[in-house]
Amino acid sequence: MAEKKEWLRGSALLTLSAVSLLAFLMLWELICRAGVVDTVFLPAPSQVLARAIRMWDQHSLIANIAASARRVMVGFLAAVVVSIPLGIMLGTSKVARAVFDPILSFLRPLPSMSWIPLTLLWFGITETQKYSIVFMGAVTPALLYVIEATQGIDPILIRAARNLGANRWQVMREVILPGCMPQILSGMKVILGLSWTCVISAELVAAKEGLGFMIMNGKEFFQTDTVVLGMVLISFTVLITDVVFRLIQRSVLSWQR
Amino acid sequence: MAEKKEWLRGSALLTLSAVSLLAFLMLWELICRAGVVDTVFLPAPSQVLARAIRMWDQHSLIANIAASARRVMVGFLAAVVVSIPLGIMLGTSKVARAVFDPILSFLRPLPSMSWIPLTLLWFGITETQKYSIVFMGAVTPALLYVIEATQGIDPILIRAARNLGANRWQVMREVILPGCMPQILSGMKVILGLSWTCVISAELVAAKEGLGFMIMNGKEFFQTDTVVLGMVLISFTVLITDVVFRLIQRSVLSWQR
Amino acid sequence: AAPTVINYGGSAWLGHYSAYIAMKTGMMGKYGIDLRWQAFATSSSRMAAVMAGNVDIAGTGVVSALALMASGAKQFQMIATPNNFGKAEGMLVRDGVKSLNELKGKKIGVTYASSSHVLLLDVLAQAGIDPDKDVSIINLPSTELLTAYRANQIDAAVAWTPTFNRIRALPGTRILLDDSAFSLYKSYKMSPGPDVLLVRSVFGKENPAAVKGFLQAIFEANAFMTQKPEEAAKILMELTSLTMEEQLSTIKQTEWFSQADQKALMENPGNFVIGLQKLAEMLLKLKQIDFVPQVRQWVNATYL
Amino acid sequence: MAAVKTSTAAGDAMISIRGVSKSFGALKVLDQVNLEVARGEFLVLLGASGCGKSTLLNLVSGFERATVGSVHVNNREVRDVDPACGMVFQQYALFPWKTVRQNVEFGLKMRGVSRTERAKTAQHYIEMVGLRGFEDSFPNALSGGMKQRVSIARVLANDPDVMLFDEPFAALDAMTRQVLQEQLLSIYEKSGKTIIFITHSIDEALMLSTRMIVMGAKPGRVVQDITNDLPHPRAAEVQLSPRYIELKKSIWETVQVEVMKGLEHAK
Amino acid sequence: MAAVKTSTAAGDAMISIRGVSKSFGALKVLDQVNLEVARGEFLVLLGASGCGKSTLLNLVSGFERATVGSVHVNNREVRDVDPACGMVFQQYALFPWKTVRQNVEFGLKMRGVSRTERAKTAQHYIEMVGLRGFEDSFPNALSGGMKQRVSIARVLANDPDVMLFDEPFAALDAMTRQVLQEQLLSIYEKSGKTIIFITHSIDEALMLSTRMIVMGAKPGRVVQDITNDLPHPRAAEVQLSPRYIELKKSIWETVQVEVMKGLEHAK
Ligand SMILES: Nc1ncnc2c1ncn2[C@@H]1O[C@H](COP(=O)(O)OP(=O)(O)OP(=O)(O)O)[C@@H](O)[C@H]1O
Ligand SMILES: Nc1ncnc2c1ncn2[C@@H]1O[C@H](COP(=O)(O)OP(=O)(O)OP(=O)(O)O)[C@@H](O)[C@H]1O
Ligand SMILES: [Mg+2]
Ligand SMILES: [Mg+2]
Repeated sequence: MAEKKEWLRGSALLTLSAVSLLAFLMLWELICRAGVVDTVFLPAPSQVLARAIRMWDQHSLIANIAASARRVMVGFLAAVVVSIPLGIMLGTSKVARAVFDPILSFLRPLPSMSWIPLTLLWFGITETQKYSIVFMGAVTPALLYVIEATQGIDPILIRAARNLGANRWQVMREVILPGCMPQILSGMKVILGLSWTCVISAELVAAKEGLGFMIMNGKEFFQTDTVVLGMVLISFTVLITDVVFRLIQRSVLSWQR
Repeated sequence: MAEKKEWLRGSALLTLSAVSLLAFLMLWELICRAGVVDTVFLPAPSQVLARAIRMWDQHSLIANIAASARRVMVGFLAAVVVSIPLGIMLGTSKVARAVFDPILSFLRPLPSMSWIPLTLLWFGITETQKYSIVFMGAVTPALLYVIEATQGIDPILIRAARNLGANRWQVMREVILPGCMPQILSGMKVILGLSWTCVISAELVAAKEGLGFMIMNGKEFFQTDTVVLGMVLISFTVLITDVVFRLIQRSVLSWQR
Repeated sequence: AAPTVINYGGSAWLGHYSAYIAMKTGMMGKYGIDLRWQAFATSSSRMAAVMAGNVDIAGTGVVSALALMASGAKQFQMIATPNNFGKAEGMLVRDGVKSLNELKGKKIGVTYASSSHVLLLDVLAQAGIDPDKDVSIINLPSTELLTAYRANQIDAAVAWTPTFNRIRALPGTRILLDDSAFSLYKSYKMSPGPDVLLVRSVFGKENPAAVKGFLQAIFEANAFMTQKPEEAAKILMELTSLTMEEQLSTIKQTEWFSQADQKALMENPGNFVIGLQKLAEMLLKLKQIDFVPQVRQWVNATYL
Repeated sequence: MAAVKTSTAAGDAMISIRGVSKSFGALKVLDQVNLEVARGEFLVLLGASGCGKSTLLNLVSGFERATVGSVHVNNREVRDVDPACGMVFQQYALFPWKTVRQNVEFGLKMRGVSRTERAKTAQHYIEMVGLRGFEDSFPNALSGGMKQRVSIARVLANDPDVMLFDEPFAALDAMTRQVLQEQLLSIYEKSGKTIIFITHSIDEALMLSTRMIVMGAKPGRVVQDITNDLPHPRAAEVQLSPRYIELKKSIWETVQVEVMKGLEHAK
Repeated sequence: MAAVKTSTAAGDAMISIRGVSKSFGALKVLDQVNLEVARGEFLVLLGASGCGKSTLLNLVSGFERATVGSVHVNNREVRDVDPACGMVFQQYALFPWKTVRQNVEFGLKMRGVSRTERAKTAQHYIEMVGLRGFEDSFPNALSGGMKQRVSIARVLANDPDVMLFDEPFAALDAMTRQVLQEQLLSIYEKSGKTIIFITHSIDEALMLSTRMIVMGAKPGRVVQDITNDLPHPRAAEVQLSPRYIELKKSIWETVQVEVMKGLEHAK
């Protein structure tokens, strides 16, 4: 009986979410239809949908998503590949941390967009420039996540490993790396979301496709429906990557439950 | 003896950081002086300093910092004021969370920059538009932090309060609010950093001062020294706000130690 | 032989019409050139692409080029100026406004770091209006200008084509002044941001024949625009999204230089270069750059 | 189960648990528990880990609702969290952002007692548990034993009819534990409150209780109910008396049977 | 302190702690501790919380270095963490991402023992602690008592000369604890290892040890050193023997004096 109640409650909450979403969309549609706001300022959901269908027919919807997704993936993966070993090194060595601290403190607060001028000069209008913007936006937070994860490992596990005869390198491979995997993974989920933010900056300049380009281009042509569609697509893609990430987490971290 | 060693080690690490910073700057200067890289691509630290002095003399250095700082503060504080009560509500009520969940999932992944077109239409080229970009960029992450903080409260404290006769409202005021203060404060530090990211987006359009404007305008005139100076100033300002935040944390959370 | 690939940096601005026509009508192909078109929203990003080596030849407003010269970049050379416009850039106001003085206390939108910005600062100086106190200048990217003007968020806009045409087409709008009001225009026929063609130094050195061919094609296209504006307009509409009428008037208002004009402008006596030098000095005065470059050092007329 | 004896008449029962079963999902944690606790009794609950002791306490305090059956405290059915049953948690559950005094005052503040009056009451109980001088300390500055005493003072200040203790001394070292046991006994004797106390230690049960309940697991139910007739005061010597040893043996045997049922694959 | 007796000649000492003092910052935690532990001895350390027991163990295992004095194990001075002293931690310290078998194999893997051989050894010890059938479980799926047994098997598989236990059973319920105590004793008797074992429970000390050390606090030092001559096997009945009671009383008195010195403002 109790379990039935639990289950009911779970599904009731889901239904509530769905109803809330529908109500939200309907209200929005009504406001637009009733002319309370000009659709130039805020397009109705139906207009956004119509735009989506049109772009789908022109094959540009998928192309835009794919372009941004590729940039996000390359920049993000590069950031991950750099930050995991470097982060573990910085997390375990006070000396290395002291050496890198000033540089990290400088890089950490810089928005990805502030890298546009320099990367443009360094890499020109290539895809590399766009990857590098995503990379620069993702790498310092990723590094900080890894450092924190490394330091969050229960020191008693390291003691136990040393006590069982592990040398420093073995401690790193057998204890620190697997031990900080959960935090690294959940950190990377956040960083992936952040990378999507950066790709918009990256597509601000000299892009011909991508969701950021779509939003900016929609703006130029006063197509607010394209702008909103671009925003919806970003949310959507991030939600999907979140789900994928959760699946990865569940399979990699089977030992957690 | 042991304490002396500890102390020595602490100060040695600080010295190391300072030496590393100096070495980094000197290397950078040398590379530029030796002509390994063109100073159009990367200005020497001395050029950045010279630019800073020039801008200081023209009174534009402080003006730029102040303009951005004001936008950050207004947008950030608005986000805090909205997110704390709303977040506590969402954190404590499953129903409210289910209702807001779809909207939050949509808003969460949107980069602040994607709000430029709509906010421009809604608020025009006012300062309000800039505040709103910072606000939109800060409010959903702030909300998520508050929700998480609220849920992170040890349920036994809530039980204890109820057991001592507190009603729901008293539980919220006496237990949940003070109990999630530490996480809220440390979350807000992150959000404040994020707000600085957003202010750059905000200053892309209709700004004639501010650090974001400085970077983008420097880019137009190929003054990479101005660009780098803008970046340094952002880092610097964020570092200072971090220190201020840490002081606030220490005084508000005196009970933690 | 296989055609030489030239990566060209352009936009919808009239300064790029020549290259666009030459590409679309096969004139480039005739000179053994495969022109690859890269669109940029701003001159500065186009220039950055030149610096990074992604673009071989670019057309640009000269302000951006002067800024880059001021920072000492030697990676490019100035090889020609394809046109002279005067009516494609200017200040647009609502019908009631008759003079600059009536704009005191009002909001004027302009894109910072553009030729329009220079024009605005210059005409304000001529009228004795303090740009910081008497009016409020709003920094807006060109597309935002239209939105802001339409939404009554600004009282005047200084813009160039095609935004210029779009705003002008709005009802109740008139042109208060155009580039002919620019102080250097009167003495040197120098607009605030004349168009120039740049070549990446390395590319020019390695492919002198291709650069020469490119310029040949440009001047052929210029002749085409002068002689058959209607045909040219049709081709250009897909680049600019202007209406036929607007497109045609833009072409007709502009003077399209021939090869013969070039030598005189660029080298001997080089009025254009002298004008540029004056412009650079003015930019310094208007606090837009912090060093006056010797413009002649960047001019290379050997490809003409 | 048939051996369960009810030591008090239903009339003067402070707590009565009637036919209570409790399931979490498919897991039946408590099965048909009947228990009456008389006013002024000091009842100790013993039983293997996971047999449902905490769950039973949570039903009495109102944190959980029974799946079947009912719980009455002071002849009122428990339907929600009720301040009449003060709980002392194993993890202390002090508010870390409040000083010792503010913690002890908490219940009074919630009831709207005036500032001066609650300060007076708090001071009384702080001194009773021997923490004079620590009124303005934050919990983080206290040792485990001191925290537990604050937690007891906090419940006492709220003056509930019933006090529920869920393994309050488990995390303390043997010596601090002994001191607190003695303090608790003297408070109990002075105040005449009804107490239910959970512990894993048979010695602790014997030292404190007036009555002991041993619970069995899977599902949880009462398997032994013994009145503790050891004389007071129960100093260390009492542990050497034959009656003590007899009681301990009897409980130990019951417990051992239950534990062995539950222990996983032990040799 | 003058009363400290050294029960073994220096020659056959497995562990010898010579004139060791240890300070953390300004806090002197251990003061001039001298202690010899003979090969095959089962030494139990007792003492109030914070008196420096864990610190002493950390010095033997090499996790900490003495401020003054030296520690020798097997006639070699301890200068770094040394696998010759296997530690069983109170918090189990199992690697949560490794299965029971992988945990038990850990030390062997570190030494480069071949896959098949280490599987065989691990299986042996897993069965010895009664966990057959749980080889592929992750620690999170085990109860506290099972985790503690894995932790013991892990140290045993690594075959150290010395085993150090830091309150290994403190978090377990009384019954599980009893079972594990018996298992530990039988392992000890079979293997003949040298053991140092920390506990707060005098009963536990009496059941397990061949020798008991009571430490005093502030700063930590040895205040009592007693040989435990209770007969084996030490079943529950031994607790009722006069010698048991005598020993318990003697230790209790020493401990009480020390605790009272340390207890804060208790009534
Ligand atoms: N909220 C809950 N949801 C699901 N199962 C629960 C919940 N609370 C307790 N249980 C389960 O009920 C059983 C009894 O738990 P309870 O905490 O009452 O045991 P206990 O006797 O207090 O044990 P311990 O001595 O270890 O504290 C356990 O198997 C536990 O897993
Ligand atoms: N790393 C450290 N830095 C500073 N002080 C420490 C450190 N480790 C231990 N101490 C201090 O040394 C003293 C002794 O600690 P230790 O852990 O050895 O006590 P213990 O006898 O094991 O106590 P318990 O029974 O509570 O485990 C304590 O006062 C503790 O605060
Ligand atoms: Mg319990
Ligand atoms: Mg210890």
